[in-house]
Amino acid sequence: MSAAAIELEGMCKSFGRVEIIRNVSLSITKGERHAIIGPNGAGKSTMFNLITGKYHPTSGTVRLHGEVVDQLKPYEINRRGLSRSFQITNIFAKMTVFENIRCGLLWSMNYKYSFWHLVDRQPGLTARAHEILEQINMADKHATLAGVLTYAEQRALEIGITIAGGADIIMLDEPTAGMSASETEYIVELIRKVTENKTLVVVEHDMGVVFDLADRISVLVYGEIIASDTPQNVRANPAVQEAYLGTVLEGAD
Amino acid sequence: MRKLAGLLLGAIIAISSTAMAWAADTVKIAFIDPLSGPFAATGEQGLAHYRFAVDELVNKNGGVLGGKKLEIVPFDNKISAKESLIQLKVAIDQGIRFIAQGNSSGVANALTEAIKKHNKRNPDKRVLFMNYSAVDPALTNAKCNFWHFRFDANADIKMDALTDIIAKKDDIKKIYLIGQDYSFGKAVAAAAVKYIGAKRPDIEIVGNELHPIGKVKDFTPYARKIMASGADAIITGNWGSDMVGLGKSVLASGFKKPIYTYYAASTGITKTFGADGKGPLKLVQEGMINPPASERAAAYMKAFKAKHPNKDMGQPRIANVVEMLAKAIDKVGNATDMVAVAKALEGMEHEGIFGSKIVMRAKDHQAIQDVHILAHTDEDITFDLDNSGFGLKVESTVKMAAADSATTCKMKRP
Amino acid sequence: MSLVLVNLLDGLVTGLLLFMLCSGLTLIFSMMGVLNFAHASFFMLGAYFAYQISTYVGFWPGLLIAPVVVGVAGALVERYGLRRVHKHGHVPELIFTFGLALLIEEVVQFFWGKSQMAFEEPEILKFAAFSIAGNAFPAYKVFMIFVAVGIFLALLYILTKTRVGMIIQAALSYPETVQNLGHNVPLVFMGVFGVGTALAGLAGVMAGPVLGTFPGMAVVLGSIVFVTIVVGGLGSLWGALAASLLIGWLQTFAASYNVTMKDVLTSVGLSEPADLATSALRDLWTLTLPQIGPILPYLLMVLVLAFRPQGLFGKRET
Amino acid sequence: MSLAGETNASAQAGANSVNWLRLLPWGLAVVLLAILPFVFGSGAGLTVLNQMAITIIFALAYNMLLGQGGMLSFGHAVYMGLGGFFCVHLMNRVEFDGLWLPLPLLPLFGGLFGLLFAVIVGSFSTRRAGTVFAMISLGVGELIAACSIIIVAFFGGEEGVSADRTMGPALLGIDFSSQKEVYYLSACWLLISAAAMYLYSRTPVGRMANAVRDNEERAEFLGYSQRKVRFMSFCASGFFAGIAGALFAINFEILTEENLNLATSGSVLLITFLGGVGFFVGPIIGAIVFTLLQTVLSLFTEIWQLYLGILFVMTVMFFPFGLTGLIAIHFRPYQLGKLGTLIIPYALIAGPALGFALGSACVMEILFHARHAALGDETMTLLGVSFNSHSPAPLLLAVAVAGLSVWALRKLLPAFKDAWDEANHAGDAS
Repeated sequence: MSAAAIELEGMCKSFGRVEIIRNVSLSITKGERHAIIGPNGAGKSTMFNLITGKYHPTSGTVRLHGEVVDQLKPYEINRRGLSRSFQITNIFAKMTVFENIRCGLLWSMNYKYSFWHLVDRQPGLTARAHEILEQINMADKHATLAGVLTYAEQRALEIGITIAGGADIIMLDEPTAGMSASETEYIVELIRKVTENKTLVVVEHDMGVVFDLADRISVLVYGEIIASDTPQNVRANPAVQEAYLGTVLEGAD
Repeated sequence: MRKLAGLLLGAIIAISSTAMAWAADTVKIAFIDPLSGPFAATGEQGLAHYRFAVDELVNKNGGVLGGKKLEIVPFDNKISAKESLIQLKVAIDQGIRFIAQGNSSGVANALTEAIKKHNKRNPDKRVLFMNYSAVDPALTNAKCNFWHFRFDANADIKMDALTDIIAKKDDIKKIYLIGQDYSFGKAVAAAAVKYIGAKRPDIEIVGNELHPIGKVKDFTPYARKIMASGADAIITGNWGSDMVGLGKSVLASGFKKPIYTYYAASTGITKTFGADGKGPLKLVQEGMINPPASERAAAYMKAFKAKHPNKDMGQPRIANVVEMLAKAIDKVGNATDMVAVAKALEGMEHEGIFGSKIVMRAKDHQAIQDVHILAHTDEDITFDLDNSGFGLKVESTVKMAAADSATTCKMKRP
Repeated sequence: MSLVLVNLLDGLVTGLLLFMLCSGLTLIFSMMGVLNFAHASFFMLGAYFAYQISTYVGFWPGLLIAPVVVGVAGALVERYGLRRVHKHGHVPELIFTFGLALLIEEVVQFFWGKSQMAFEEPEILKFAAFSIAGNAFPAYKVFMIFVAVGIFLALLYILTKTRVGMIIQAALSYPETVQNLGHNVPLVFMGVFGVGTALAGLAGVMAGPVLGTFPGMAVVLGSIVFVTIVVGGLGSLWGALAASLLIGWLQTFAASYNVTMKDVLTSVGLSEPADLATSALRDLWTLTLPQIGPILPYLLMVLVLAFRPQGLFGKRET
Repeated sequence: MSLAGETNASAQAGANSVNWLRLLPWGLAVVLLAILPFVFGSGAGLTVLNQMAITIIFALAYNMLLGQGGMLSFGHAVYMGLGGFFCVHLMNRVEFDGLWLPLPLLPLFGGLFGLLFAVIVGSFSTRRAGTVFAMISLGVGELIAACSIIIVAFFGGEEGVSADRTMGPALLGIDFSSQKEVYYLSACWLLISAAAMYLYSRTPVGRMANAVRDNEERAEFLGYSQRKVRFMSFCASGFFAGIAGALFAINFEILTEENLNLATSGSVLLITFLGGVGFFVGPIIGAIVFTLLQTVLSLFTEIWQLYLGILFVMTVMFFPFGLTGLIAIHFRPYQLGKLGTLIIPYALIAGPALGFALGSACVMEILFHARHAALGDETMTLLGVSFNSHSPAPLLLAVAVAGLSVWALRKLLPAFKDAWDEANHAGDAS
């Protein structure tokens, strides 16, 4: 079909009798930086989990580069070029920074379930991991245990793991949650740098970040998309302002 | 760390072997049986009797070989075949040439195999196996070997004796067989079917079943089946908690007829059955405890009880093992030529302290002796068990049970 | 027919006894997420304590005091042992309770030795309450049924009618709510563990005279208790009851009917090999239902876990 | 988190250069294994060494599950046992049917049989980690152990199946009738297996096993099926457990029901945890210590299992990283060059600690003797001193020693803790 990177069609999800996502349709084109915003409990994370295969939709379809993926497992979706980060820091705390990145690389560098390669003896693998460490500015921390990093460093590492596999669609779930202003600025720059020429989907609360980063914004309220447009148009959209922006933007710090 | 552990091991083995070296003027018998774990009570009791027997029967009378004392060296096998083999190696390392073991036919099977191989591979360090309690018939049949001697009546012989008695009881028309699902339990059942079929073809075997060993929590369903079958008697080879569980459930269901058992006594079992078991509960065993066979036997048991008030003489045959071994060693004149000692034991006739003659049959190394049917009771009991007031009283006796029974043993002699 | 009735009653006794154990275990698991491997060991402690007390003052005071002592011991284990391990996660907790089970068995042997204890039902209950077709049904078992049903009703009342019960119930369905109990969480945990182990202790007092009081009694019952709560569904009281009765009856009926594999195989058209004694399949042909009865629960558990990990009645995955 | 401190090295390791320093431990192990029989040449010494080698392989295989893969198994004896049973039958085929199979290759077949069975069970048990996996392993373990008594044709019932290892074709004139030959065979397979298991942990799937253990959700979003990663660890573990089983079969020439039962499965968990699950060498240390405790402690005291139980529970409570963890925490002071500053504090608390351990052990021994020894038998010997266990004086003395030691420990511990903190502090040593 189309060249859309992600395409959702009539997607619904309910848990028991509670409908969380109601008939969402959305198309994200290749190379686009797309942000999803909405008030707490609007279903942003659920939507994320539906696209990445953690949950399967009750009805509707999810397409990735035109291929229907909504019944696939997370790892199968990942192998099709989609990678995600998590709202709560989700790294391998008992491994070093270097090993965290290397784990992110293994599949894409075709090692798969190999038990005949020694990871320490793969020059290409080591070099690539160091390259990514350079990209996220953590080369000097490569031997540190991930669990003892600062919060901001862990978030940066999380992004590093996410992009390591070279996926062309990157989905980030609240990458700046809980950060100070300067840390946020740093992370946003980092995201901009490492997702160049890639499709980016980001869920974010910080409106500054959203309007700074996104080409297009979808607004999710009570499981429905009420607007999906450029930042300017979304800002101007009265329905959005009423449902969401008016209150939160003012309250946002 | 590895080095440290190694050093430690070396030190300990060195210490234990030097500790043994100074006692070279004794003839040592390795006692390999459970001294920890669930069956330790039986093992402890056996050990106590062995130690008492060597002192009382041999060492007090001048020992063997003109003054050497017999010494029992205990090894804990945790009732595991693997541990037994390790302890066997340790015992052989310490220069011990006589191995005594009894609890569990599984362990006995492992030991007899291992000793056979050891004697073949190390002709200069041969050892003899004194099996005083493991009654799997295979040990003196298909798996027999020259180095193994059994002093207890095996499961077949006991059943032969038991069915001699049952054959005379005309009120028994239906018999229920129940046992643990393993070699011994199966051997008991097979022997019962064979002998009852031959001696009293009119008796109906209304049940013949095996239950998993040590896994049944509640025997009530089995008891119900037995009640429903209308059995006039039960025969079981169960031991340990399986014996207690089965007996209690059957009695609680209202069974009043005889329950013929192999092992329903001592180590807490007699006390647990108490008054409930009086009447139905019977045992088939060698060794006459009540009434005592002789003044000498009474004095022997009294002395044991004085020394070990909380233990029983549950396995009387241990006295025979000690006396017969001492006799064989004295006859040969040394305790190192195992072939000669074994040949001396072969065919030996011995007047046992408990009132029976014992013949060590040469063709299969199975001891032939009197086997008794004992009743669990508190009347006329001189020596009770578990200090419960209850004990075993001889009800009937089969002289030299199964003396001419067949064996499949094809003994290879060196 | 009368045998079926007798078996139903016997299975009921076994099932209810199992339930007394499982109710405590499932309560502990629901609240604390700990699968207490040592639960059956507390059951054993109950029997031994009651035996010891009964040698001084008789059975009845033992029935009351022993569970309390076991409960206190359980609470102390939680306070000084489990709580310390808790921060390392669930696997170390499981390993801790596993080690505790080994230790308790050794401690019991240290004090009481390795033989069976002569722990008996009280004289007053030593008669046959009634008998069905010649099968006596001991009064003590009737008493056991009443106690077990009483415990169940009491638990049901506490869980549905009291404030504490509401909290526990909420925790059963939504473990996160435990976090909302406020500053009392450690106390609640200690209490739940104490009550759970006390229930196990009570079951031990009741079972001691019937099943025998010996150091192996925990091992014999230990893993079957897990099987029951896993099959019933972790965290479900009704599931625990249903699974307990199911397993009680399963074992009773399996032991009662001599269905043989030979009958099954011949009925599907296979014929017995002539050389049965040497055939590789000889064990299959001679298999009987009572032989495999005790392993049926494990088979059931493996099947349940492989196909329905949340158990028969459970809402959440194990 | 495998070899202590290895992570640093691995990150920097030049891609193709051989790091000789890292081969050093292996070289030492080879030398040690080669000379050990000259130190402990007795039959029993060799048997204990063989036993250790087998336990080490088994524990290492178990740690592939528990330590590397985060799977707690209560039924791992099954794979070792089945591999062993299969090998015993193979040996019997060699003896009676003239099958040509040199004994040194037997462990490979044991491993393959263990693998085969692990594939079957793993296909449904590795779907989930945590409690589900633990319970399935328990269930399968109980089932197989129960089958071993029912299926006599394969398992030989209660007495097991035995064989004679010397009946195979002799290579280079070695027929394995002596313990020493068997020892060298076990040692070779120990080295091969340990190296293979170590290298496995350095492969992509081995690394991902750690990743899945730490965070199975994250691993799934990196392209790896958590189930398949666990499945592969499980199979590999089954393979090496099978090798251990084969060596058991060669060493003891008999396999019985106890090789499969819950107690054996439980003891490997105990061994591994005691040694330290987080380290590659943990299970090795655990196996050595456990085998020594089991064979040696039981010579000296009847209540050795009680001590073992106490040791295990204490380890879980106070040193969740095991004995190796206890050694590893000294690595940082060593790096900082401050290990020396700890000698005096250690020496200070060593006395009271030893006093406490010995004192409380004596209390237990005396109580046990007083309670369980024969009535006339009131004399007991402890630490070379004979006394009456029924008189209160020795007991009071032991209690006093233990109590005083506790008092002294309490006094000394704060200072020790300060010294410890100081030794771990990167600042200048004042």
